[in-house]
Amino acid sequence: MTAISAEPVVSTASAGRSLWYDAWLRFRRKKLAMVMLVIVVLYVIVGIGVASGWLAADWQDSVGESYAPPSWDTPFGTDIFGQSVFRKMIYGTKISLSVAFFASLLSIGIGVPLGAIAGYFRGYIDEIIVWLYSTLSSIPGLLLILAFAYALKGATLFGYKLDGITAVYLALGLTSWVGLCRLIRGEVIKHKNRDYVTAANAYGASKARIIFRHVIPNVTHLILIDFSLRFVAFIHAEVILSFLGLGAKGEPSWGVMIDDARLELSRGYWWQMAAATLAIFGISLALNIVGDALRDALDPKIRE
Amino acid sequence: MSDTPIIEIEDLAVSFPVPDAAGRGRRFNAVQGVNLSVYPAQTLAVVGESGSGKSVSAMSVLQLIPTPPGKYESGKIVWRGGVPGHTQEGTGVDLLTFDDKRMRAVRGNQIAMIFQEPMTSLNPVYTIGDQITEAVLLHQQVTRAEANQIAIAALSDVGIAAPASRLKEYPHQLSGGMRQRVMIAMALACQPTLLLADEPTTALDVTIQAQILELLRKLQNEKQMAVLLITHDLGVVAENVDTVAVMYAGRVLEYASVFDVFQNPMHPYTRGLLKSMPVLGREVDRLPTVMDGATIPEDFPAGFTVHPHTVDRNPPGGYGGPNSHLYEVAPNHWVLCEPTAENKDAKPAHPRLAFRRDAVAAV
Amino acid sequence: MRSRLMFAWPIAVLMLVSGSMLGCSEESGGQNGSGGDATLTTRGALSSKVRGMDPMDIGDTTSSSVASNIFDCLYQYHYLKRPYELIPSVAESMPTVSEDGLTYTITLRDDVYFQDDECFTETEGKGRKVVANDFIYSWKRIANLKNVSKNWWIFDGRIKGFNEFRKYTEGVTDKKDVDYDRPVEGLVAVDDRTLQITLTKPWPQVVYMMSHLPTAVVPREAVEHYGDEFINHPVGTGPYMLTDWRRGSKIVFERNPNYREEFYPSEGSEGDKEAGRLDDAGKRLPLIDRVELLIIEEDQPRWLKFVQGDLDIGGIPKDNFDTAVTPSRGLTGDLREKGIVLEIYEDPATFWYGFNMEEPLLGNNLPLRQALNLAIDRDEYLKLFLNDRGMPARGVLPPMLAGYDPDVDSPFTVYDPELARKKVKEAEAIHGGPIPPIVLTMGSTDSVARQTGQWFTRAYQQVGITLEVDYMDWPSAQEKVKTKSAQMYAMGWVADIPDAENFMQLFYGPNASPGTNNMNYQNDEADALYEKLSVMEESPERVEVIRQMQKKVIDDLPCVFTLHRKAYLLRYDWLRNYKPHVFGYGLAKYRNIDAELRQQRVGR
Amino acid sequence: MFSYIVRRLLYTPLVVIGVLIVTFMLFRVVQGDVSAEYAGKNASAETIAEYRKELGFDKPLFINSEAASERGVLAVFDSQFFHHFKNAVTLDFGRARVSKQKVSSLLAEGAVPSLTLTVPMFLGTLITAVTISLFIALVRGSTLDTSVVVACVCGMSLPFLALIMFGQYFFAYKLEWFPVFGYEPGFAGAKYFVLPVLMGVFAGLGGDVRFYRTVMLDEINADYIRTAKAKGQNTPRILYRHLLKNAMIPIISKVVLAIPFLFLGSLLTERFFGIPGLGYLMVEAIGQRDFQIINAMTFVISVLFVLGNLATDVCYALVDPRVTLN
Repeated sequence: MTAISAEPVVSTASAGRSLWYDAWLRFRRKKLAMVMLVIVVLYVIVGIGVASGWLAADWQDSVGESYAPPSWDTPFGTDIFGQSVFRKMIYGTKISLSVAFFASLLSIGIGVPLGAIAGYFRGYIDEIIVWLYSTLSSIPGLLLILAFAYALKGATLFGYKLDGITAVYLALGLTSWVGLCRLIRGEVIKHKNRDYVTAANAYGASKARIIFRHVIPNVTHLILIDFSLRFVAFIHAEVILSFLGLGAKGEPSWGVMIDDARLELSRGYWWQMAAATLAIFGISLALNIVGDALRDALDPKIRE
Repeated sequence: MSDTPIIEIEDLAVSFPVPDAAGRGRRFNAVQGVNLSVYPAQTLAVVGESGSGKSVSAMSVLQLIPTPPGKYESGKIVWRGGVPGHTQEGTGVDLLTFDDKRMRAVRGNQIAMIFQEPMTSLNPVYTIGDQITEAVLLHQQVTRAEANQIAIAALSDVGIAAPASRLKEYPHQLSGGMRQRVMIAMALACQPTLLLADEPTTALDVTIQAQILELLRKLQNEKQMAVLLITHDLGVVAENVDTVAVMYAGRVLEYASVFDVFQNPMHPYTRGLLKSMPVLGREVDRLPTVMDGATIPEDFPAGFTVHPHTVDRNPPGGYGGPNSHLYEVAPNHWVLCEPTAENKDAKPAHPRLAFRRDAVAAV
Repeated sequence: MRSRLMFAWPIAVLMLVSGSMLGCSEESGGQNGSGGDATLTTRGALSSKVRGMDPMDIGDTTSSSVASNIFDCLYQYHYLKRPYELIPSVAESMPTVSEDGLTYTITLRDDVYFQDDECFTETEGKGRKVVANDFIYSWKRIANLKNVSKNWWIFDGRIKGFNEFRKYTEGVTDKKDVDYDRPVEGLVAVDDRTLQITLTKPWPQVVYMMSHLPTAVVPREAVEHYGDEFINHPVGTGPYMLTDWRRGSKIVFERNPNYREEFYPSEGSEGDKEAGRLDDAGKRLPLIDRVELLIIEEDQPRWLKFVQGDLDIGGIPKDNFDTAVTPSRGLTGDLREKGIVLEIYEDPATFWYGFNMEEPLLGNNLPLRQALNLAIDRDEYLKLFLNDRGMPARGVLPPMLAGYDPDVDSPFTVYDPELARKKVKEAEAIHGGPIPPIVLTMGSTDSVARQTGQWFTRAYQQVGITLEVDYMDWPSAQEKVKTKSAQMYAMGWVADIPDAENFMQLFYGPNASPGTNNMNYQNDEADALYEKLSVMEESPERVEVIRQMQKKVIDDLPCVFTLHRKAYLLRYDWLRNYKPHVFGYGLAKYRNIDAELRQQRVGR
Repeated sequence: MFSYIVRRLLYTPLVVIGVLIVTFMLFRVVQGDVSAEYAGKNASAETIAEYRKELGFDKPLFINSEAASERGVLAVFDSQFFHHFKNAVTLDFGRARVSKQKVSSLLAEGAVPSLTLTVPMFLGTLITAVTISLFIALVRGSTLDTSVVVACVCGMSLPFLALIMFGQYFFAYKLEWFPVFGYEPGFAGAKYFVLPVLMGVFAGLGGDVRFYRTVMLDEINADYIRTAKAKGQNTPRILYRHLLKNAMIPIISKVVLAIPFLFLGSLLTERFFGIPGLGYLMVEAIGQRDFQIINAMTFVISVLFVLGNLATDVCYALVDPRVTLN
């Protein structure tokens, strides 16, 4: 054989950096994305702070006149009851983030296993799962969410009565797993024929083990990217659902603030609209940019 | 045969942005101080590992480096093959100064290029007939039917059976070897003066590889075409080419005739590279690596010093040190090195070597 | 007699009504037609969609006022006279009532024709004359169970033999097979022009009901010709005909050329002459040729359209109130300069948060109910949610109804958090422990509902009562109230006849849910008083009985009375003959337009 | 190809049946008997019973075994599910709860204004976004590229509701460039659509440009583009002839799948600008819990979507020779 490669046999002594560490290094190089990541983390901290009662627990207190304009003390003015719009904006982080978080979690929890199972086993199981998601994806998302939200509202789950916002978590989660499922299924079909799967099969790993220990870790980056972008969609969905009267009740969320502000705007009380829009804008922008950077860092296909 | 090179690359440097760890933009020279020349009907092999700058050098000839992000930092690419409507054959012009319009007159016409990946380099949504005639119609005043005839001829030249019926097929309907032949046919359809062949055989199996190379050789002989062959396959180099340029980390390390390079390698990297070649019939515990063989020859010409090989692709001051240049350290043998203190007057030399193997000379 | 049990809760009502009820029949303005054409057009806006124009099906104010351009009842309200007075419409004169108050004899006008329509095949599309049987037919449609009309409550148990007719229709399989010629003892057409109604017991308010739009006359030919699509092809006897109806967008009416001879009133009440409202006295109605109504549900575009001069009349959305009205309740300068006039008038409406009296926690605990009343600062409520467009309600009856008493003796319908806290202590003693959270059912999920819920929660928090608000859509809330499963809920009532009985029946024991007595209030003495007043003719004695009954209710406090509403309405000065009217529909025929002034003001 | 279409056509009913099962579960089973709601506030028991009969809630959910024993085997299908099925297939969705209008004619009436709004909105967004992203693909990596991406993300991050309210107030009222509100069918009404369409295009641009930019970048970095360039082909023709045809595949799938949703109209825009379309109808139906309308809309759009899917696959085959339809 004459073909001898000039690709040198260089002893690569450098320690194998993990894929994730590599991705992190690539991600870290993007200054803008890092700033945005910090913003996302800040939102999360604020959300956790609110949920645990450290932040904005006093949002119900009146701090001034009804509809006082923004001032030094009340950066975004006050609402109809003289409550600080700024505090409401902070408090709203909790609802919006938890809606997005739990709905994402639910959609991952359904979409990933179903997609993996369909892609791995193929055959009848695949046919059924594909039929299921073809069906669900043909129903307009908003209508499906609404129908679910109506149907779930007031229902009892594990002895816990579902209120409006929980119904929204569930409705969003139960309807949005389709895209992820399709994505994972496609990836798993690709991975199924890779050597490492054959190898795992050869040493007698169980199917469940192959799917969850071997295949899924190899598609985790896709799940993460999907998660970051889906999150934004959920935050915006909360606004529309609030407009349609399906949002949070009794506590402020950004969607509820915008819906309230709808009636205040023409009166010149713009601050509640501004505060909620700003809050949504901030997290959407940050997540979109972080999501893009994640994709660049994690998905070798798009990487240049 | 002409004694002026048809193309000369002089001191070419091309840079790309690389964000460093701090995230700041920094430019990195993918090639630097590259000097090469090719004579008509000659085959120059550029060898080196991936990322050594072979493809960047070749693509620069046709200004195919996307700018941005890439940027031509310095250098000239002197072309003497003539430019339609601009210069006569024999007059040297710098291709890097060409605007897109003038460049298009050269691309695919005087200079054609074959790319490495036949799978992806053909447009999947057009038939191969469409794609070959596209090149013909762009550069020749012919009718579509004539272009079709030219395409058929080109296909049959590259050894494709029933070329007329193949014209209507889509790339995905062909095998890898066939696709590479189509690429070559496309490149040759306009009878270029210079063919840039970027690893034309890498993706193919050995027998096809041999056929293709033989085909190229044959066409070259018939049409007096110069070939710049990019490869990392030393076997191909040993059997098919006239002159060899070894590249590493964006620089040309050694330039000489194929026989000089194989019999008397001078640069430590070239030596290491050749020693890591397995030899038929000799048993070894393990193959030596480039580093194992990268020694400085004891008889390195007096008056010059050469730096030992480093695996650091981006050493401070550039590969081989800031003062390294190509010097003609022995007759018709250029090496990237520095003159010693007592040889201060030595001038870096542009490599020019009109050497051709016997088989070629015999034509 | 019942009125419209109004919407989920007060604010929604206010917004809807200020836009819709006024919106349609009253929101009108003028615009000269294109070029030198003398067509007078008025433009108004509706704040909710018109559901359908079949009187039988109409149950909401918007549809009623729109349909009233097309349909006529036997009687109508005098446009200008106050207090409100009924005058004949399709009837020739007021009815003759028998001694026992049971038999009403009504003579019809001889010159009332249906509008021309292709359904009149025998006359080649020419409208035919209205006869007494047409009314009987129209009312039987309501009684026909297969038509599932919302308006059966008007006649339920009132007219001899009518319930039997309804019973008969229940057995018919297909609604097309119902025999409308089947006789009903209490409904007799003596001849073409004489209608005789026999009641089961005296019911003086029946005349008001005969001005209520669902009792309007419809031609049998049209109903049979169009079938279910009659709602989209209304054929009546009114001043206007429907020429274009784009659902969710626009409704256009044009003058009915065959409208009977009717003239603009030549006498009115005090101030009408000065205000120019008698300038058109004696002119043939209608005065305007064309009525255009835009349907604009969102506040912002409706307000912007009005301010631009594209609408002649517009309600003030709550949140544009500051822009439009100065704190002294006058119009802001720049609006006045545009020729905009502010009309303020009282509305016979009361709003409350009802308690389900059958629910033990609230029903058995008077001090708790008193505390819940005392904790509410009605002035603040009015200020925050209605821009002070109303007055605190301290009792059942709204202004304008006989029996209304501004100084009603009700010590617990005032704001007194101190006393409320004391009453909570008493309530806890009765309950035998801390008061558990009270659940308020809100029949809306929109922003104002949320804010109201929040406001109530805060108010009760101050006196030590926990309130949980359960928001839902209006139909669900209705369902909860009707099945007696709502503990506390928002409700309102707007009179559509000027009689107090209309309100008092809400507190009559036998009317308990699913009837109109949604509080399931039960007090034998009050029931006895109601039975007495409901058959009495109007008189000072009757007013006394009404007051006694109201006193019973106020003492028992089956709800938190919140407010009586005032309507604020804006119009341009080129709209003439405008006079607020809270009961009447079909008032467009009285309006006029000063086209020149309009041209001058907005150049259109 | 023909057999492929036939096969896909055969799969279509399966999905439609799936949709019917889902809508049945949501609107009949989970939602339960809505007769009392339909009958209205002062309804007597017999009125509710009448509604129950009319709406079919008096029948068993799936199998009417009782009727089967009385009226023969075929009566087994006299159940809620099979009526739901039959009504959907015959497009007989009954009458709306509140307005008593025929649902099918409400849908037909609403489709025209909705499409008048959404089709220009969609085409405007598509053409603008594809043009911008083609251009961006040429200057990829430059500052301009980065700023366009940032602008897109900013655009995507704005809540649409806020955008509409601002646009209406500022452009229509303050500047008086457009009418505030209104609708006329035909060309006479064109002026009413300009602002809502522009707002929709503006709102949709961010996401679309980002999507198409990725598509274009994927393609412009492809080797065949380099080949075309090496042949001496000029840039416009490389973009048009080579890049766009390859990029058509993801574009088509996005476009064809978006078309069914054009019928859904635009919930917020229609309401604010007074366009009597299906989006408006939806918002109202949701507010009034008019399940007849919601159910019909869901079904019709789902079927259109399924057909759209089929159309996408056929389009793929037309554009991409690699797709072998078998």
